[in-house]
Amino acid sequence: MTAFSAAHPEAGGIVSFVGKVRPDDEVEALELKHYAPLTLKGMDELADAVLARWPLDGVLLHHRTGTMKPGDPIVLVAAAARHRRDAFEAADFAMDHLKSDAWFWKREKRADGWHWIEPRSQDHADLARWSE
Amino acid sequence: MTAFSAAHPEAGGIVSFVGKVRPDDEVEALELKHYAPLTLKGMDELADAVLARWPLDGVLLHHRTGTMKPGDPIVLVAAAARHRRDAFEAADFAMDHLKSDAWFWKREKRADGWHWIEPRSQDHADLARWSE
Amino acid sequence: MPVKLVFLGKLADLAGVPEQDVPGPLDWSGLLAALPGPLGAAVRGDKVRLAVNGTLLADKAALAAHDGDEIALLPPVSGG
Amino acid sequence: MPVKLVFLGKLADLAGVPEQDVPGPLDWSGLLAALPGPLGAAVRGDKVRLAVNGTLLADKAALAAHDGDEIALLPPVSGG
Repeated sequence: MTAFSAAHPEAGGIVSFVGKVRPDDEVEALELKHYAPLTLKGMDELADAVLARWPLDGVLLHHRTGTMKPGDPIVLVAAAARHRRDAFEAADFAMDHLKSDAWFWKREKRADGWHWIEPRSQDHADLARWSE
Repeated sequence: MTAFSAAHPEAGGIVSFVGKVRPDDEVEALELKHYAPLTLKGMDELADAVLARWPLDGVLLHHRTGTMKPGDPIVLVAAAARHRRDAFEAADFAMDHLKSDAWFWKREKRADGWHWIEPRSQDHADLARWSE
Repeated sequence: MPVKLVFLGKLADLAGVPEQDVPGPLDWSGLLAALPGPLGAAVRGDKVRLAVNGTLLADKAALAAHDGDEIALLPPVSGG
Repeated sequence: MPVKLVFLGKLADLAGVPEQDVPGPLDWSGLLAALPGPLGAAVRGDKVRLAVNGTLLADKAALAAHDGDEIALLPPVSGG
């Protein structure tokens, strides 16, 4: 984030979001898989869509894959803009899209083994806000 | 921010906003003054209002005073929450209030001397969103 | 120990100083008498508010300050 | 150089392996013939999509892969 801020000295404000693997006593580990040809292309397209929708000085999307523990950081989104409203909306939009329609598959390890995760209905509701 | 994140391990996400003195070729310096008995009390009340309005694990409000240069960081707001929607809204709300109705007075130094700054009409419009 | 006046924002420019001591007790007319010219005119205006010891006054004319009190003279804020 | 199948998400569990090579050329019926049991049933379902060399197919039945191609078998995403 320090480098991102320094790279955009002309921005009046930077909004960032750090998401962590949700703490849950029953979850021992989270594994997140991607398929690079689709996942990376999808994230590039998301960044382009964000830059096209708001007047930004820059946007950063970073997502971890592999095996993580509850509480570990998993995603970082940042948007730098001259006006803070644009930066807030852009980061919010990017997170809603990353959480629900990005090309990731994840599973949780519980006491009885691994379980694949479906998107939460809240994620789809969050996403629908942007197509009004 | 690292300390704030570590202090709230139970939070699923942290939204932060860093505001900088807006770069402007005609502005040589910005001076921001406060009146501690009102400014600090007002920021405490704002933090309480944010915590009362959203289910957060924590909120951080930090504002510099004194003389700064364009591009310098001036304000940091962060909100940690289990659900990212709450963290986004809380940080956005806190910034709108800090920018328009916090007890700060500021003036800019231009080629022809110092000029006191009035709140922008956009700041009042941002604030009005929260009383709908 | 007098009453301390604290001038914020552009009022400090008009006063020429950030703070000024005046003898107490001090009411609204006494305050205006202590602030001559453009400074007094500005303080009289609707946009300037007063706080005594950190508490805003709902009605400036109700000012009643005593020795040791601090009166802040507050023009409209610029925001952060 | 055969056609490479890449199984994502729970399809990798059903396949027992993350990747599998099959001889090309490969069309939709050939793909199903190469995927027995529950794996084939899952791939046949509406929720599973196919991508060839990183491009999604609008219609799975239009699959036409050749030696050296990579077919990704994609169950619904979990999101990030």
